[in-house]
Amino acid sequence: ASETLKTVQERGALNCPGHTGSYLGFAEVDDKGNWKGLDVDLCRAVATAIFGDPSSLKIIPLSWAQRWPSLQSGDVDIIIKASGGTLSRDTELGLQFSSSYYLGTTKVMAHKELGLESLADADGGTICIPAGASQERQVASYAERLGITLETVAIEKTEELEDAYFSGRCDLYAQWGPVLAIARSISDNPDDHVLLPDVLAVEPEVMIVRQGDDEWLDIANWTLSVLLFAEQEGITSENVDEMKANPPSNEVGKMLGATPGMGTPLGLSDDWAYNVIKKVGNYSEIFQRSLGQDSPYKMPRDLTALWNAGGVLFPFVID
Amino acid sequence: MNVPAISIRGLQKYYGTYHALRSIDLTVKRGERIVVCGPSGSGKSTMIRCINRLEEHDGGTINVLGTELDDNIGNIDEIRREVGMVFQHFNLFPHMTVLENCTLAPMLVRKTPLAEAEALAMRYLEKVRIPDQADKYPGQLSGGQQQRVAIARSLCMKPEILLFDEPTSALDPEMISEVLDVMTSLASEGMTMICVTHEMGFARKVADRVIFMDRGEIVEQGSPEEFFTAPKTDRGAQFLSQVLGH
Amino acid sequence: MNVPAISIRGLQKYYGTYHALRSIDLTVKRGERIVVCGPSGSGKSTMIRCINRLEEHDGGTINVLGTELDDNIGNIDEIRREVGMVFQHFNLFPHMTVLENCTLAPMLVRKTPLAEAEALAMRYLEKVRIPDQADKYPGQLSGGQQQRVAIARSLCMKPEILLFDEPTSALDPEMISEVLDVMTSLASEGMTMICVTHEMGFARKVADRVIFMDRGEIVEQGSPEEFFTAPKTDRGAQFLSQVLGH
Amino acid sequence: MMTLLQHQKSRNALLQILYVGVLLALVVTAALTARHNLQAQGILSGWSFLWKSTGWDMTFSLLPTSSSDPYWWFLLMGVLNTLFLGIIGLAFATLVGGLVGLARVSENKAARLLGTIYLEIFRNIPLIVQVFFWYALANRLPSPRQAIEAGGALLSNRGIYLPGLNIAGWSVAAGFLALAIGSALLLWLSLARRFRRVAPALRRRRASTVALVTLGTLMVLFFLGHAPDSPLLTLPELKGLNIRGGYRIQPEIYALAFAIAIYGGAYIGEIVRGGFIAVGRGQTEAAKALGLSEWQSFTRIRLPLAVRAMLPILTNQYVWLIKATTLGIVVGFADFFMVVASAITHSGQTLELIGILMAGFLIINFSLAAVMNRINRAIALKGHQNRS
Amino acid sequence: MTAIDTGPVPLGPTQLRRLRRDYFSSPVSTLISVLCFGLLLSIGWVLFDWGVLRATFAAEARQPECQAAGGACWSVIANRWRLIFFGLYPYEEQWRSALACVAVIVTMVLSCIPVFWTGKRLTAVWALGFLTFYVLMKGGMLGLLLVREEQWGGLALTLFIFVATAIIGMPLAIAFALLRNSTLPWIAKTTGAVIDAVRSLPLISILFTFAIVLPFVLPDFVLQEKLYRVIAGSALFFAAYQAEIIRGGMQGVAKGQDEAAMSLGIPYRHRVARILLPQAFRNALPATINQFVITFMETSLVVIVGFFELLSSANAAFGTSDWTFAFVEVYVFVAFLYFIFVFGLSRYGAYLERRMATGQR
Ligand SMILES: Nc1ncnc2c1ncn2[C@@H]1O[C@H](COP(=O)(O)OP(=O)(O)OP(=O)(O)O)[C@@H](O)[C@H]1O
Ligand SMILES: Nc1ncnc2c1ncn2[C@@H]1O[C@H](COP(=O)(O)OP(=O)(O)OP(=O)(O)O)[C@@H](O)[C@H]1O
Ligand SMILES: [Mg+2]
Ligand SMILES: [Mg+2]
Repeated sequence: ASETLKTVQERGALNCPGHTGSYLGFAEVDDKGNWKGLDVDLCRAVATAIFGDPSSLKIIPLSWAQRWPSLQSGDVDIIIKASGGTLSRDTELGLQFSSSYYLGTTKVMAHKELGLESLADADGGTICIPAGASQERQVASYAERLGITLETVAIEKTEELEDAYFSGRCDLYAQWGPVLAIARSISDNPDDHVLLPDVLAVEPEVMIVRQGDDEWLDIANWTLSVLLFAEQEGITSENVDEMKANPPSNEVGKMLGATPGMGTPLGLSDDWAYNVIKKVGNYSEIFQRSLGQDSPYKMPRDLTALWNAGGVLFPFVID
Repeated sequence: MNVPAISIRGLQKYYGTYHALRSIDLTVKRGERIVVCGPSGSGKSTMIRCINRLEEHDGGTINVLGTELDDNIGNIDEIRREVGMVFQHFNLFPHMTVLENCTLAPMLVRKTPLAEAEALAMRYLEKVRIPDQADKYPGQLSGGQQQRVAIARSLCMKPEILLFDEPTSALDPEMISEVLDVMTSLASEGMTMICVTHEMGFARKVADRVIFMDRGEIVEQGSPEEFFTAPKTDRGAQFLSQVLGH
Repeated sequence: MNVPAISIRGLQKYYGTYHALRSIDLTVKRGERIVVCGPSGSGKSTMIRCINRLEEHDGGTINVLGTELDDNIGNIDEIRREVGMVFQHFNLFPHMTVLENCTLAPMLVRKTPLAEAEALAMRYLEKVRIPDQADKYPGQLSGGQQQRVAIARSLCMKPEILLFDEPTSALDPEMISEVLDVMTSLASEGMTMICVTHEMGFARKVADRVIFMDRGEIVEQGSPEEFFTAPKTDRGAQFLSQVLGH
Repeated sequence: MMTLLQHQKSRNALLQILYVGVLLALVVTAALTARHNLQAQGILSGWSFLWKSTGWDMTFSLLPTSSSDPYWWFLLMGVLNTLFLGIIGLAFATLVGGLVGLARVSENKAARLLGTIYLEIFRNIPLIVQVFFWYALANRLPSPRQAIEAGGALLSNRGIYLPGLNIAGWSVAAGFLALAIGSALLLWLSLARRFRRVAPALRRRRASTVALVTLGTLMVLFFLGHAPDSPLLTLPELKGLNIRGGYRIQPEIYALAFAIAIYGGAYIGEIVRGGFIAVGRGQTEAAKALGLSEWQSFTRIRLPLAVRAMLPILTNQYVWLIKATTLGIVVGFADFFMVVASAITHSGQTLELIGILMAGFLIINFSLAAVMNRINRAIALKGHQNRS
Repeated sequence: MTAIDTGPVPLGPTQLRRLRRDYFSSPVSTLISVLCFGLLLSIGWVLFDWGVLRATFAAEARQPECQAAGGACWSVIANRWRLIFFGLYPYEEQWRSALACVAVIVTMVLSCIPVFWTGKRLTAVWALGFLTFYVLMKGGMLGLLLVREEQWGGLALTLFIFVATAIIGMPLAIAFALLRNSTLPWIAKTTGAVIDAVRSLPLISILFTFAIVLPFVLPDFVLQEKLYRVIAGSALFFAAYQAEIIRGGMQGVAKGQDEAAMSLGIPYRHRVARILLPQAFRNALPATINQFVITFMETSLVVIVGFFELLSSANAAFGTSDWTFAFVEVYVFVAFLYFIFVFGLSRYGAYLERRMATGQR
């Protein structure tokens, strides 16, 4: 069984990263001081899988620079913080990734008045990038490829960073796609900013755990799979009881714990997936309330849709 | 009870390379009252500070009330309890009232209950004739009163031996006599006393023996009459002529 | 040259509501040597500090060497150049050598060239008998030496008038005589001097006139013989008995 | 054993051994645990990462950097940046502090009031809040296209652009060196004890010689470093997206330096005030009595004495201000701390990098304190100062 | 001109004369006065105009209304003040957080009153205040809902970090000071080296180390909660500075005091507790208050290691789509909060200093 799972169960709560301040759409705090957002809901899903209760979750506010040390030192059990899988993180930092729960591209936004067509026109411009994130490396290598020089302003806190861009400190703002889109959508005047066509990198966002605890990674992977599978099969938090009572297929029945076998191999209870869907919702529900139509940001699913809706996400097979 | 109160043999003391005490020998019987005098820097203070080990000695032995002063920490605590000391600059605790100054040590060291300690303190404050100042702070007293509190504070520990290091030299002339009076009455009660002082009147009146020190050595000792009328050494005679001439 | 050195009329001085000087009238002729005495707090310091306007006066007129002291800054600077002052606590500049202390003002104020200023300084240092200390810092000198430097420093400005405010009261007894000697020799050279001091021997020897102040007023003045032998007022007699009895 | 404990000398020895031993044991246990934990997680430890290229770029550095440079170079540049910002911050904080302190001891009540208000506001708000605030303000200057122009300098949200000389980097560096040597020489000439006895006219002549030689050297250097057929002076002007030419100070730097100067200035102001109060009234009166003017008594007596009284406390304050540069991380100025923090996220070598960080600050601050103490000793008053 | 004739006793300097002396004694002085007042008035006016005259206070107002008015948008505070004060604390339980803050403030005020200035009483007041705070915040007993530390935030967390730092740091500081003053050379030197090293490191780096590095180097069972680790780091930093302040105070205690106590046979621990420390603290009081002031302000640095204290909650307060534009108002508000606390403390310190200065005369 998993060491981490044991620690988590002993502690009675899952330690998951939050944000210092907010990361719009992924981790923010509402008027009543509750965390919300895509990453936070995924944390809730994992916590529910383990404890059957989304409140058995400790959100630990973390800055970007602290993600890896905090995971390595055991301060948090899993990183779900808009972080991509990269070679060096895998090999040098001793981390392990789940499959991707979001496919983001690193893009660049520019002030419209500059009249830029693409990043190649921006030689000599100033670009705002998040410090300590993978964009730092992506911008450096993309600019080298284009043969242009960019002056960088790297700031750790997203609020400060976006303020720097919108106030005109930078001409350009390189950021992970969704954040960029959100930033633009809530800016004073979204039409004053254009997204350049350049794609600096494609970054699959993943859940990250420490190396050497495969069972723990399994739990993360299967939680994600269940969320996607539920979406694919049309199971929502509304109709999950009904589905459990009359499962339309064997797979659904097994997943919701109507037929046993879903929990034990993972060290969880058999109805864990049911709990997750019941209490957190399926992937689509999570997405819509955090980023999509039910949120202020109204982002489309794009690549982050299921395979059968033109996207790249898919569940593993539950057999 | 025939152990001497203090017996010092071949006492040596160095400050760095400076040889402050050179082979001091001294025996003080119980109840004896000794006055130590000598020019400035002759080692008077150093000697009596060695007796309750405010200074560590570098050679020889010091035996107080039958206990030898050595590196054994238990011994030191024991001896300090039995040896009181009154300083030139009083060293009262400025953040405590007179009464608290007097009750502190009995309560902490002898575990005397508060009521008893206060009664005791008042008795000794009466003896030094300032019971009415008990609730004041040292800063509110005159120098003479402060020194009398210091004496009372020492007495509250009921020491066997009382050491005085120039107890009157920081006082204004009027106040000196107040303090000397108190000391004289203590002496008459048979307490063992070693007193560094240049008050020759006091020495004549109460001392059983006068010790004259110079350059870290005991140059001369004898009864006050002997010493004051016919000093045996030139050094002593010279010193006397200065002190009395002053 | 028949303008008096100093002429004070109806001088008033307040500290807040405290009336420190009450209608002082005083005329000092050139070359006159005046000793001011009186009990503590009687306004002696205040008076001489008004003369070179270290204190502003609140009423009356002060006329120094024919120039009136008023709010005119030019006047003040002019007068300060001609009036030297020696303080009780010396007030030497601790970050400068003795020589620099002495050359500073001549060079800055009188624009004397360095070499000349130094020669002058050495002359006065010789006069106060410490030419060998010229390169030391004030902190390295004894009190008496420091006070002599302070005198030399004032002299280097070649002032017409020299004010002394208890120049010896911060000194040890041996050093007092050193400084008094120097002052006596200055007096014999005919400098106009006002000296606050309780050194009656000095007053008898050099003063042309003794002024006795009490509670902000000049109570009595006269020649030293008169004042010391037969004071005209009770207050003066009482003061003298205290000072001389001490 | 009991007797050994009762014995003073042996007890003392034992206590000391115990104390130092426990401390050492703590350190060793920590090191061992760390090694065990790291190995268990398969994290590579060691110093080899220092020679790997970083893959990211520094936002600001005094010497050129690129994403292919190794970590050690970045760390070194981080230290340089910290020193650079530190020196600027200290200099301005001292200037501001001097003004505030003088205002607070001034005879003029209006100045005192202004000084007090300044002090109470800026001393009582955390530095980090002030940094956030000034940076936000700096970002709200107009964009390069609408830059405010003031005497050839341009003010925009990209920074302050000053007219610059069109010369090669090495000659600028050499020029700074020459300037530094020249001013150090001038300072020495005017302060050193050994020149005190030299006549002022001669001193002035020497000083002007030094100044002329320095200026001459500068000219020659600039001439040598200047590309033959380009204009000597470049004015900043808008080209493309940005302003080109001239010298530029980035908002991150000046916002931070400004915050440090303002905040540090409040504290230094109090030190300065304390220094002037410590100068006995007697010294000032003596200066007056000798006929020195206000200005002379200020420059020759009060200031030198006040500086001596301030210096030891000032040393502490300087060390503290150098440490304040670590707030660079909140506005993205690549100071030592931020470089280390970024390096930690990118390389994962947490322990090693934290070790480097601590060693770096120990060295910087101990050297600073040593220099200040040296100066303090050099100007300390001689002899006993038992009278004021 | 000064020759006000010597009639009957003239009055002291009149109002007019004082005014002239204070503000217009010379042309330069007049210029300075005019400049200073001009500066004060113009800055004051700009702030007043922005913060009051053209400001929006209505809670319903959002960005368009605020921008139309052109001044400060205090609506953000009206909407988000609970987040700023209480951070992530459960909404229904926030009264507890408020009460806890009050408890701490009362504790601080009480300990400023001289009646409480004995070791025992101070310890009692602080222990009681801290306990009240802790029980209220954490709950899980007395019928209060359990609220874990990671949900604490805002002003309450800032106060908690501050008070905990002081409570842990003070004994540590005393220990450091005593050890550094020890007559045993090795103990004194080692402690000295530790203190000097800590003092020359930036607080951020110490917090960073305690937050991130400590879990690597400590066995699993100690200091699980990051909050307590960070408090430990901040306490260590506080202790290093405070130790030097206390040591300075000790140097002001005459050597004779210790000797007198020794000659009475009073053992070491009592000599320290009853004779040395009370006097040392009295000497060091102004500097100690100053250190408290600085420590309170420096709690804001924990934002860098990811805590939801006052400054972080302020960031979160404008970190939502409605309010991203209104960060200046939020910062001004937070700065004002800090200012109130710190100004109060530092005024009190100045008062103490004056009081002691007159006491010495
Ligand atoms: N802590 C010390 N370090 C070095 N030398 C010391 C120390 N204490 C005392 N001495 C020296 O030891 C000598 C004897 O000192 P001590 O105080 O015993 O003299 P004393 O006879 O009491 O003189 P006084 O009458 O002035 O008090 C003096 O020369 C003194 O300078
Ligand atoms: N700056 C001041 N503020 C208020 N009162 C003052 C001030 N300076 C002096 N005084 C008061 O003015 C009175 C005269 O003081 P002054 O110093 O002139 O006395 P003095 O005759 O020189 O006495 P002493 O012999 O003690 O030096 C004293 O009562 C003193 O308390
Ligand atoms: Mg002695
Ligand atoms: Mg006087």
